[in-house]
Amino acid sequence: MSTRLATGGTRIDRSQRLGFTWDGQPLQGFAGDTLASALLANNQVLVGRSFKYHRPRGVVAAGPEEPNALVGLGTGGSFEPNARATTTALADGMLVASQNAWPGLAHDVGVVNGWLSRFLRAGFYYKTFLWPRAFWKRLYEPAIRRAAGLGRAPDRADADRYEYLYLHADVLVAGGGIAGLAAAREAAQAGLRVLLIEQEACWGGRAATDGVTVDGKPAADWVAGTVAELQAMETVTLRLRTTVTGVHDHGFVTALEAADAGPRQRLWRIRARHIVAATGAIERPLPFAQNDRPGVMLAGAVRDYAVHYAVSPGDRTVVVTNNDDAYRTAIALREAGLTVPAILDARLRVEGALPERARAMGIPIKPGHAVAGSVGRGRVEGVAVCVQAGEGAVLETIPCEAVAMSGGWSPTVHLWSQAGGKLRWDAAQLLFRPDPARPPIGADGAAIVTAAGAANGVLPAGDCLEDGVAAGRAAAKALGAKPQTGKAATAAAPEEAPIEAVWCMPQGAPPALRDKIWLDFQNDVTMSDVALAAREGYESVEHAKRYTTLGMATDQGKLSNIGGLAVLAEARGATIPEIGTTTFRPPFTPVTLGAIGGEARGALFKPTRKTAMDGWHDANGAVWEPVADWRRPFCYRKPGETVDQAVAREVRNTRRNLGILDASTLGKILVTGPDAGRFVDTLYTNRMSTLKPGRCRYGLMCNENGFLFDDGVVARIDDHSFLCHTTSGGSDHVHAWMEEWLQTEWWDWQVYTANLTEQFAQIAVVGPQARAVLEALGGIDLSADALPFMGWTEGTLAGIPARVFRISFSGELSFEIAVPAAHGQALWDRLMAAGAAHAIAPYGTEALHIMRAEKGFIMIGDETDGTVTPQDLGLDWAVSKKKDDFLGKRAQARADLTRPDRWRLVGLQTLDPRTRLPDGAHAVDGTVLPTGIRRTIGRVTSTYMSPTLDRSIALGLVERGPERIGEVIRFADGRGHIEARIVDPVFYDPQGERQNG
Amino acid sequence: MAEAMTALGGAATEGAIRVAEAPPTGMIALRADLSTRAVGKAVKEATGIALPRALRIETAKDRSVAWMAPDEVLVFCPWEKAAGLAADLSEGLGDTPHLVADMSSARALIDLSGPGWREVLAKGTPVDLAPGAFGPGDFRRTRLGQVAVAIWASGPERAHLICFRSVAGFVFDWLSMAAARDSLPGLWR
Amino acid sequence: MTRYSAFAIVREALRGNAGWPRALPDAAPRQRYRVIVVGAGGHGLATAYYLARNHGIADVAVLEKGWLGGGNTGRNTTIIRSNYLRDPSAAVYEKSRSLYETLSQEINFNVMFSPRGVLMLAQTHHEARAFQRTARANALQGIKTEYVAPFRAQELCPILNVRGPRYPVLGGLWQPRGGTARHDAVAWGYARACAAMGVDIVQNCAVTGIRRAGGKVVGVDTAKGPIDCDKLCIVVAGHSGQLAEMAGFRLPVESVALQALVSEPVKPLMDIVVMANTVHGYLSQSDKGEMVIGGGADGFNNFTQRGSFHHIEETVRALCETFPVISRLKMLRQWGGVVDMTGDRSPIISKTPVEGVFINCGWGTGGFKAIPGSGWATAEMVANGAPGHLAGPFGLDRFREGRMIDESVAAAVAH
Amino acid sequence: MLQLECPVCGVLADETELVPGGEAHLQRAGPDSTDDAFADYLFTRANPRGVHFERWCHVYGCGKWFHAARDTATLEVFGTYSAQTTAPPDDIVAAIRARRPEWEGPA
Repeated sequence: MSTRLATGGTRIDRSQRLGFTWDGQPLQGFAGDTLASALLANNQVLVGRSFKYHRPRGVVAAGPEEPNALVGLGTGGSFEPNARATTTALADGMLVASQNAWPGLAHDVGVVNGWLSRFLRAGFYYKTFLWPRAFWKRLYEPAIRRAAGLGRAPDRADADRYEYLYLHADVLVAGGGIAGLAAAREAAQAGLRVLLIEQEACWGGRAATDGVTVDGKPAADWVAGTVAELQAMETVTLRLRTTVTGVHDHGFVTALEAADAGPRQRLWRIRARHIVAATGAIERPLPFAQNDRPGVMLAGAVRDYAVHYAVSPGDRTVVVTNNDDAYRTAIALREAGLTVPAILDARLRVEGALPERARAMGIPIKPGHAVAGSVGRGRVEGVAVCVQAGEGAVLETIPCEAVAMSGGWSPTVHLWSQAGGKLRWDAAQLLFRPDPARPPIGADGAAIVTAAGAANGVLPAGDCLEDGVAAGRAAAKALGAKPQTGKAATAAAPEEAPIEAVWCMPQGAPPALRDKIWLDFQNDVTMSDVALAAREGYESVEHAKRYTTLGMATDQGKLSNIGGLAVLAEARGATIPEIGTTTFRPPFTPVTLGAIGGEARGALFKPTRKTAMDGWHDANGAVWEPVADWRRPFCYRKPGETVDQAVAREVRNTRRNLGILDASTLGKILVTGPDAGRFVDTLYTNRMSTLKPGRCRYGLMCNENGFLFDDGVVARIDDHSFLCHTTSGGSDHVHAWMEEWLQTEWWDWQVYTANLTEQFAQIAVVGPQARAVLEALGGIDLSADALPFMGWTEGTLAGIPARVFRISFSGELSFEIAVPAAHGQALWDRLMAAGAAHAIAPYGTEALHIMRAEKGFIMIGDETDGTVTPQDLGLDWAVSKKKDDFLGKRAQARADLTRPDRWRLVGLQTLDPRTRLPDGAHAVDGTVLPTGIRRTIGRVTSTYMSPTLDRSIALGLVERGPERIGEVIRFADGRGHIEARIVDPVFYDPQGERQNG
Repeated sequence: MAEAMTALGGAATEGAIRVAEAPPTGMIALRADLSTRAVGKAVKEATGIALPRALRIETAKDRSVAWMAPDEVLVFCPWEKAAGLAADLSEGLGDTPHLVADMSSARALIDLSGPGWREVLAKGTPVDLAPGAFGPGDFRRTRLGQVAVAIWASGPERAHLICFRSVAGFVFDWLSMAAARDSLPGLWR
Repeated sequence: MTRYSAFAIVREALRGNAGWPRALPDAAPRQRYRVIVVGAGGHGLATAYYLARNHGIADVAVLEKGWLGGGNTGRNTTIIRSNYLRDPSAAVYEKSRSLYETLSQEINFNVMFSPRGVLMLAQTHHEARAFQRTARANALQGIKTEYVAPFRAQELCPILNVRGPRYPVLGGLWQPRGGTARHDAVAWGYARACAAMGVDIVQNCAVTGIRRAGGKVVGVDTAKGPIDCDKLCIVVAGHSGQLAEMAGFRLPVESVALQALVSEPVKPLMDIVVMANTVHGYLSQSDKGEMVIGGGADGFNNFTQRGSFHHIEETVRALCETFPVISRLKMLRQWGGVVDMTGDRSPIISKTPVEGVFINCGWGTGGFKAIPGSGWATAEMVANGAPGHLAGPFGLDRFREGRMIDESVAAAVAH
Repeated sequence: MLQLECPVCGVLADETELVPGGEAHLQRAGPDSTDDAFADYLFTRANPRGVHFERWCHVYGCGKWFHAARDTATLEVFGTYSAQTTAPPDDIVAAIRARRPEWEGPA
């Protein structure tokens, strides 16, 4: 059984016991433990079930490459599925649950999939479930979906919060092993701003466990010294427990920090001028039968657990390898007082320092030997030994509790590759390493990433530090800084003999064995699956990956990648580099979605723009409607009122007495300068330059495609200045539109613009009593003579500097008053007070819409949809024929925009006045198009019950509409139709007398 | 005349730093070709301050002039002096093509005090706020979270944030969250 | 070709799965073909398939510069729907959707079309009106959709937060027969079916030049030598501009990056596809259990298949707000595709200025769902030398005439 | 996530501070242009896989438009320059030639 050793453990603090529960069972660990080391220390070898066959799975690795030890953490709003036990720091009171097993981890019905495995080979689902057709969605797929997945999602909203952190660095060093530390030190000494990030909880990487010495002293001493030195430097930032997850374009890098206080996690958004990838290497499993049995672990991981966490994987551990590094594990176990019954070395010639040391310790070494298969029920109880050169004839079975396997190491090239760097195959070390000739490039076209140490394919500890120094100096040089020269510290470790290729163990393993050789532990992909894919023509590496799902599990192929390539290569009679690798995509390790979203949740999800009177509306029954980024009162509900009743009341009161509207959101853009007239003439379809100061004119704006996109009233302020009102949604867009033309097309014109929208609160005072209430406030003569319709004036109203526009969007006598927003609420209050005598009542956007529809005024976004011209809306009068140019003029001359049968604006009256035409209803003529689609001849654009006329009214666009006034057409509605008569769009006060009061 | 209401009514909060809306402040937008002598002269005469260099803000007595763009500055002054100052600027510029607008109500001015202001803002802006990169007198228009802001460093432990009035509430809430106690990343000593 | 079936699975399994024949074809090109299709993505393969199946033209080569199905076909979020507003779009997308219904059986390859239903959320009054308009248009187009109330949306997708503080769900456009399919399988299945009818599919065969004589196409130069043809059909999505240039004309197309991502797999969480356009996010769950997420496209020309991270942030942020329970799931993998956007964001299925050269491109962010219908319409055009009523409205001439097919329906609200 | 130097205010701006504006140096086709010329102006784009001249606006900054010469396949930036130009300036063209000898020049 696996257990905790009485002594040792460089990372644990035995004085701090931490309690946690595993599937309800209370267990204990120490501070400094990872969840995985704590589970192993408690003899929890079975930690999960595989994805497809639900086979028992145990911890294989000690880092982010772990494919099996995925668990559910916490509960409720703090529950996290698929948490990786090997990278999760143990915390007191942690609730840990196993996944993907029912009813329990030990007895999981899902294992039937395993017994059926030969029927469920790679891609089987593409070949069956074809009949009967309906069964796929109803029967087959639900079954597959239930079996799939790993953990369950939380059942409620996230209880924690997240945030971003923007950081800039000259050099970002990813990885705090000896190579990364050395690189950071060199870059910092060259005077650069350095950011050093390490995913684990402590510095030094593998150096300590690999018996490395630096300048004759243990690596740990050098690591401590270097870290202290870096911490003392102002220009250096160091961070542990933070993982560089993605290297994007132009030096943009994301990293995820497990924050100690405040947010749960922090997503770092780093801009680095240069990046040193010192991310180490990942050990490869060996491909032998039943290499997935719990208790079979990577040799490096076994070593880590023993040295860092004082965890014994079992009394007897068989080591199987094709390289020297695994001997370190045997030695470490022996030094911990444990037994290594044998080292099975696939290589025939075994010599060199490490094997010698192992021999000297009395560990039996079997050159040329291999594992024919692991044996045991649920977990390893022994290994069947064979010769590597053979086909798997079992020579003996060695009893053991654990198997430490090493198939060599693969550089962690993810960051290099994500950013577009290319790899080259190192035939001597049997690994893909960064090709310095084809690096990721930055905005300047030069290399922006330098790989260092093991990540650069420099595995021997000694050269590793040297390579880090070189990388740090290279980065400094690349940034034009002066790096140190001369000798840096030198690391040393025992020499290692060359690795030998073992892509199948034993090399002649027959299909029966290959069926049981696992490449992808989590997704259950075997050598046979990949071979089958190749045979069926899925031989491109991407095809094979997608067909077999090799490398698509939550470890993203960190363990399985090379093994799969080797099988493909063999099947195609090609070499591994000829096969190439799949693309490395971010993130390096999975990133919490909440962290990607950052702080923007709930109230901070998206800004809501509020006017100066927002608080008053909220306190007075406003039913809110989002309008672009603003919120506006849709209506003001009184106790006991429905929304519809409130809207009707607001309309009637405004037409009969006095209404007041917060119109502050309307865009207000000042256009001034000697060429201002010429400019507004170009922006608007009609002529504005002829407008006299003190007067207003309604104008339309089209895009270059000829379609209407905004409208509003323009007021001539003085000879050089126009104040352009836009729609609420349009103010920012229109202002940007103006600036774009001024800056990029007519930059020689003397015009300045300013968006004054936020400066002014604007209040519409509307209805027969409008003038009376304003006169009550006093300060400005607003008599019809002093201020005629479509005029504006300015002065002081109720002691507040104000501009008053006599314009009407309702057809009633109407004044729009603009005052500095700081005084908006004050004016509103005064108006409400003075208006009380005149039954003043505020109205919202819906009443506004109804009143404008009753008058046949168009609304951008209702009557327009980006494909409607002013001519379609009968606004030809607002389109100048004389101007030789304006935006949209040329486009409106094109064939499709001049078709005589275009849909044009009309009024629509249902024959039954109580029936309201439904929103978006289409008119049909009873014919059918070749495509089988019923031909439409028009549509409803606005439709309301008019409280004023006490009947339904609608506006719509109808083919040749204006030529067909009086005609009755049919609007499709469900199976039936609604009949409506085409009428003039102006339903109310056609003579327009009411606006004169 | 009624007293001016700022966007947040002077709201304030204490966390890792202090976040407080400034009292009503005069803000005048001036657009004109800053490279012409006439403009520099007019600004100097009206405010007593020479035009700032790009990305800088200059202060003298109760006034400051911030560089917004090659053809725009934002002038800060006491609330009650804004109207007069705007008139002076316009007058001083005479025939030189220009635009002067009193924007005192259009924006909110939020004061940040405490050494942690850099780290609070670093949670939301792509600007390099490291002490060596952004210091007193620097004025930078950028974004904070999802909204447009201008950041004004007025001292080692003091900065101001300028945003549009309609989103001031959102920005204040954002700052309150970012400045929560014990939530600073501890970057700059 | 072995016929796929449950029986075949058992038979082969009992023989140790050693008898499965080649499924993905890879032919060596011949000297000449009647039709050459450039691009072995879904649209190209479907075009070749329907040329052979509907028009008896099997003398066809599909040339692919990389591995078949390696472009956007294998990089999208696999959503299939036809709830479009404009008649021409509705016609081609519904044709496509209906072909998907029976595609697995027709090509004897399980593409896992799953009509789980697609729900588009209305989160502003403007959007609500627009979707009601679409639902009514669909009714006349013979497309089964309905405008549903918030409580129904909640029923359809229990993890949906209909009371979002910023954007409450006001309703939704529901297409019950919309859904998803396995993207790779669509390419693989069409390829296998093409080969069975004698179509040559040539991988790793980049087209380097287009040969013309007297304004008419006569062949192409490729990485595997020159090949003659009577007709040439360009179906290369984001790379259409480069091919058009070889043929000597330009297109109203820009290539930008569109991104997608998947979470780690979890047990069944949502059965339908939900699209939240106001906040730019799409969400569905794959059969593996991954949450499949699609978002907005970059605004600048980009051929790198890597998009800008801030789009991912915006999308994920929006989805965490709309589906609060996914916040603690983790992003497993993100990627990008190069999509071709036209001036009106609708596709191009058209003849070109060069006689004998046809083009199918501009599917932008919506190409996967259109594969069968697009192939059907394109094959018809290539076979007859002129577009039929499905392809007709999507000709290049529309840009000169101003005959936009605009599905955006003015996202901008006013008042 | 691109990073472009705004030539107007000198800020090395993050992509999130910018808004892209499509192909640069398009010649506006006015009222007297032909249908084809107008369609080209509105819709036809070079869309090269390589050197591209494009428009950007520093919206979350000085608010000014500028031009950038960028490789759409490698995302290399050859330089940014004033929007008040009708063709790429010589120094930009030279910078491109230095790194792309095979480049045929502005379309």
